[in-house]
Amino acid sequence: MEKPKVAFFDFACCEGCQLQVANIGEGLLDVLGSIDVVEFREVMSEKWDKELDVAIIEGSITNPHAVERIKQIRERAKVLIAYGSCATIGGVNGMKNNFSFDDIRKYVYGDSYQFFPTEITKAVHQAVKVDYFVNGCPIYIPEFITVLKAVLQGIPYDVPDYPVCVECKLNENVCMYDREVTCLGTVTKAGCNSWCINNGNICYGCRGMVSNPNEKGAQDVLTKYKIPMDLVLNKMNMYNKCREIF
Amino acid sequence: MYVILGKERFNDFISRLSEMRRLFAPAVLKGYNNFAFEKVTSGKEIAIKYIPTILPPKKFFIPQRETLLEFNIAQGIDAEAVVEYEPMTIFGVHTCDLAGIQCLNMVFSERPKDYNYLTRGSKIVLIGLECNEYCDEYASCNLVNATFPCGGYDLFFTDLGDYFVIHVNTRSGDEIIKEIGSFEKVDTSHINELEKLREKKRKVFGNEVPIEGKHIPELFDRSFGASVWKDLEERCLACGNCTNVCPTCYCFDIRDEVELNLESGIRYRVWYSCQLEPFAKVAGGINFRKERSARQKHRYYRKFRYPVDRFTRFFCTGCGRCTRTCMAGISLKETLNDLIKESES
Amino acid sequence: MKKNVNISVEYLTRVEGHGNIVINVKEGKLDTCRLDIVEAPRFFEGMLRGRSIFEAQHITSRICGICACGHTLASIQAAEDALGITPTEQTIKLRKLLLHYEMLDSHILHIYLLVAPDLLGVKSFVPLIGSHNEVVRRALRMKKTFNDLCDILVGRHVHPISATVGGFTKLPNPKDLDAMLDMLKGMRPDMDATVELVTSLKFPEFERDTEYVALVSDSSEYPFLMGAIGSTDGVRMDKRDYKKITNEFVVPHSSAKHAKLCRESYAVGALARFNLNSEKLHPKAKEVVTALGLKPKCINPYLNTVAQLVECVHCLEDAISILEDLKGNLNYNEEIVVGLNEHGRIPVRAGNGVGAVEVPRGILFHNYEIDEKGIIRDANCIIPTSQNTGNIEYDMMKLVPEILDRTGEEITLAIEMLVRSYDPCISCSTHFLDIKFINA
Amino acid sequence: MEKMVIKDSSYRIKKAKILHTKKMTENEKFFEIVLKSGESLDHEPGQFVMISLLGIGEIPISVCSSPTRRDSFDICVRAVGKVTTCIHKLEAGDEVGIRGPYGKGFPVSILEGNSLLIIAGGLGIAPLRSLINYVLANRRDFGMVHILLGCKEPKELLFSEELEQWNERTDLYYACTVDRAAPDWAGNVGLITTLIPGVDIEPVRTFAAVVGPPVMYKFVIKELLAKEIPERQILLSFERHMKCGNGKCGRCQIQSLYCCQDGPVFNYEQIKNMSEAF
Ligand SMILES: Cc1cc2nc3c(=O)[nH]c(=O)nc-3n(C[C@H](O)[C@H](O)[C@H](O)COP(=O)(O)OP(=O)(O)OC[C@H]3O[C@@H](n4cnc5c(N)ncnc54)[C@H](O)[C@@H]3O)c2cc1C
Ligand code: SF4
Ligand code: SF4
Ligand code: SF4
Repeated sequence: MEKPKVAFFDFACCEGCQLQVANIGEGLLDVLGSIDVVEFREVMSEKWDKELDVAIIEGSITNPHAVERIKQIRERAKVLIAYGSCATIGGVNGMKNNFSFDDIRKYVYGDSYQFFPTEITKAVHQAVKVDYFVNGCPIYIPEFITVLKAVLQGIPYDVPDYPVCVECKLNENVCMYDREVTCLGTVTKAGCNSWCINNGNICYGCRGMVSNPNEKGAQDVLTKYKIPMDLVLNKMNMYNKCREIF
Repeated sequence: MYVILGKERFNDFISRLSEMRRLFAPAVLKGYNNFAFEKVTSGKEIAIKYIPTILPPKKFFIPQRETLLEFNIAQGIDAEAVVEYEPMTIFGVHTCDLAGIQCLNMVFSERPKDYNYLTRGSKIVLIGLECNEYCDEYASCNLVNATFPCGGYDLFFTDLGDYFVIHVNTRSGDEIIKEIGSFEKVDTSHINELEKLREKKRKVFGNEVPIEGKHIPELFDRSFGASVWKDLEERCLACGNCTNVCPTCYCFDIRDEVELNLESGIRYRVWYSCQLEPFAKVAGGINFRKERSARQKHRYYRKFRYPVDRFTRFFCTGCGRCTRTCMAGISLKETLNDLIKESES
Repeated sequence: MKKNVNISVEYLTRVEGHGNIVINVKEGKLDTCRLDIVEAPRFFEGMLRGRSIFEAQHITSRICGICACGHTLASIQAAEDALGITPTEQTIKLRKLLLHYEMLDSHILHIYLLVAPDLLGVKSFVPLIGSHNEVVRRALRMKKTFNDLCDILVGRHVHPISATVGGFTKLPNPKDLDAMLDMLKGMRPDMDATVELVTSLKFPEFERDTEYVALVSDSSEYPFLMGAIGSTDGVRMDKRDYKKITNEFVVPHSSAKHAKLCRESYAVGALARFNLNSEKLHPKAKEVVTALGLKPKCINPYLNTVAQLVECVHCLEDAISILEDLKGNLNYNEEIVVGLNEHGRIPVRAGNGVGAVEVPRGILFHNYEIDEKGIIRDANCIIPTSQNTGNIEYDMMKLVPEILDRTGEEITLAIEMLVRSYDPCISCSTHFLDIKFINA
Repeated sequence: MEKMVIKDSSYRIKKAKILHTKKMTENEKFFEIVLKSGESLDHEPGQFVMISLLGIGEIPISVCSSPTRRDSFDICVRAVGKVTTCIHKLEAGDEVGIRGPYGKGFPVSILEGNSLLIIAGGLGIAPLRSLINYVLANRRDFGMVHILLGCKEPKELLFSEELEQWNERTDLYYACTVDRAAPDWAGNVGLITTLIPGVDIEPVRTFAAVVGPPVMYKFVIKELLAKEIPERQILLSFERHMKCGNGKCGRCQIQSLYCCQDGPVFNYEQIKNMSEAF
């Protein structure tokens, strides 16, 4: 069997997810044993403009140029993977959608703001069809490899549609609510092995909300723990702002 | 048979015990009044007074991720069913958790038997520890008759101040006593002390919910349509915490994983919960328990009604973990109280 | 010879982020020479407004995945400065350790995966898997180890978890400390081999005198985390005056804002730190300096990579000493829970704070103004690469005429290598640099 | 950690080989399978097996051939997701893993001496084909046999050649209906429930065997009760999410019952009060 041709592309993002791929370490060589990476700008000078078996996309779609580019990539690629929060749910770039675009452009670039076209931040699937999602900010390497294997096997990968709490409990963490701080684990999709809570921090919701969150219930919990709502709604926006687009 | 262990010998006992097999016990580490069974090698690491750990000892009997098959599909298919296990001792198991393990034993020895569970379980030595007082207001062990020891252990420790009185229940318990040898014989005064403690407990551990255990099945028979469940729909976040921490919940998912060569791999099972959205979904998108209320109801019926027919006991051990862990504040005692109220009105 | 050269490198590779190089030589005269940043703007400072200061670090870490720990530390420093918090000594040690890990991780990535292919005459590390398998394996092994060290210390390298305002939400347990020490000590042979490799590589010869800027301090320590701003032209000022040094201005030939201090441009990064603080390097790093014949003030920008190697040796050894010092002495009561500080356990006040931290690519500034509720009113982040852009262009202007006799391809490679030697992190810099699209 | 092979593990799979495949419709494919050990599957009509594609997953599939054929067995798979789509890629000669048979099927020994009313909706014909072929192979042991078949469109009809044979037989009553007709469709149009009133049966001596999509049951049961078939003689097979087949994993529970062990075939009396069943 010929090795599938794989290319990595990035849009508006911090490139941390690419770095996560590089962080696989020597295991990367095993990965490279089963795929043929034809383009990966961050670490390679080679380019490829032909058909692709797999396109791996990082970053959100934030300007007209990006919309065109992602469409072209989609046309060339048999399978398209969105990886990282920016690509899968809009991620932190979505916070921009909180503001009027002129206002935010002026704030950052002053008088020359008109040089910086921007439009509403979108996740990749809000611009083109996506076949696989690897959520997370950054991606969780074991999940990325699982997805890669699913791609090679030609089978779908379902992002867990249950909250981070599940994994958090299995890791026997003391719940953040017991420590009297808010945690978004209750409404955020699992799959990261409750990474942040394992390290003593709260869940920031980087993997996006579960498909059927009990938002009212979650708000009641905040009231129960006397946590100011505005703080938390704001925090919800850190990653989930693009949810409102469609 | 009973023996005595002086408190001054406790640390020595634990060190010796940890040399025999890997030893797990409720550890002091976690903070915020949370405990966990962890690997220990000295008595100092153990919390003798603790409230139920975040996860019950079921985690040793059904690991969260457990290999069932190892396979290779390079040429045709080649698969072998395996069990991974580890001989160990668990010290400090409360009566509620011993009851939980008894429940699991029943489930997994029912035909078709689950040899993964049974093999692993047969390598685990269980040392119980009596609760002299109520853990906290969430416990309801008396309601389900789990306050006093009733088998399910090799040794059972009761803390009587300066010493532990130890009930030796099995031959492997006896072997430990013989091997470590720091024990003394009991005399009647010790047994009297033990009786006094139990007598006191009988007074303190009352009926946590105003219903007698034997009437609970009827209560549930009347309550399938109760509005109590509707209320839970609003509150439950479907996070699955209540089932993951429950000593008698054992539902699982089975998954396959291959190596990058796509040839060798394993089939494994992981804990899963009836509270999670995809649990009962089938092809065509139908979800047989779509509403959170239906799932919560299922959880309660699986504790208090269904197992009564199959195993003649409740699958709730009164440990209170589900209530303690629920950030939405869904409380088992409260739910039972509400059901009683509703069925009386 | 009157020559026309028209170079346009679209999407410069093996750098973090999207940049274009445009060079236009008309009849032997340099007409255009630019490094353009075409990464889509992400408006981080804009998005920070209205958010809690306790979130700043998590958000700004997402400016750049490569220097996520650096951004985190600069952000925390600025936030603590604004809130009036003094971190404990233990916290400072752990932060220094973290910065060392990131320095090692980033420098190794740059030396092996981004620069080495050029010097070995290939397009990327992929062909090296066949030709130099041992080297690639070593690179990935080192990268992975430094990454794993970050994982142990703060949960992960990309967007660290447990380092927060006020301290750490999780402290490494004794087993972790031992494991980290073992891992670091285990890296020594690989580090020696790296030194050997770099010694064997031939770097292009090119020099241009410029001003170098980095943190300086009076302590005997090679400053990464704390200090004042210093320059090789003799400037020394408080970090709060950072705006004076970065001095952004608009240059006529490009719409990109540049930074300058005493001259038309300045450089930051490993070479700048070396030029200012070389006498404070660890003895083992000094040995490497001697072996490589590196001397301050070194003005060959291509040797920034060599300075990175020297820093690697320094950081590895210093990290080992920090850990040996911490072993057995960690106070676990310092573990904190912060969240959004929803219950006000950390006292909040209005204020303005600056963080200045040496990250792999040079000095990084974060500056926040917060109100009495701890809500960010104003934010500013100045990234090393944007400080370097002007300097890179001046380098190119000097370099191009010197190598005009070469083929277009060779010139392009020389220029690309020049830009790459600065290890530019374009994803970082875009949120304040101007952008211009070139129709080449 | 120590490891041991468990010979009698309930998760052990038997190797099996695909002898023959046939694409039946757009979404359904037929497979004839033989166990490599040479032993017979030895199932009851209505039972199912767990089919494994190692590395992909394991799913429950009804056996659709009669147990009277002992050297091989048939399954019919609708492609709906991960495993089923991959099964469709298999051809004769490929290997699969088999566990089972599992569950309680149609109690053929009890059915003997009675008439049968067999009602299949869509893919429900799969387990019922096993029963029908069993009955036809032992035709003398049964009373009247009615087969009612329904599906959405004619092109979705499964086992069409066999259907034609059944239609031509004089020893059974066969009727078929579709929800939406195609231009060349000459048969009935309408829901399957419309066929029931027309059948002529003696209720006390008749067992009904019903398999179809979940929506179908409520309406069919109503018709059958209207025909005065005793509750205990209405047999229904249920589909639930299943993982282990051993009555442990909890996925297939219908209240206190485990679909994989206590079912999938239940009589109506057993489950009529179980709201989760419908
Ligand atoms: C007793 C029984 C007999 C069956 N007989 C047949 C048959 O003869 N022919 C046939 O084509 N199908 C049959 N099915 C249905 C078949 O098992 C499911 O279609 C199959 O499991 C879907 O697997 P998948 O991997 O292709 O789908 P997935 O990609 O896993 O998921 C698609 C959908 O199917 C659901 N699903 C996944 N696994 C199961 C499962 N184990 N059980 C039920 N639903 C599941 C998922 O929740 C999802 O909604 C039977 C089911 C049962 C319970
Ligand atoms: S800490 Fe967060 S993720 Fe963990 S159980 Fe609590 S709410 Fe859920
Ligand atoms: S815990 Fe939450 S914020 Fe952290 S990685 Fe997981 S989903 Fe993202
Ligand atoms: S722990 Fe509480 S919120 Fe979570 S599933 Fe259980 S009842 Fe619902």
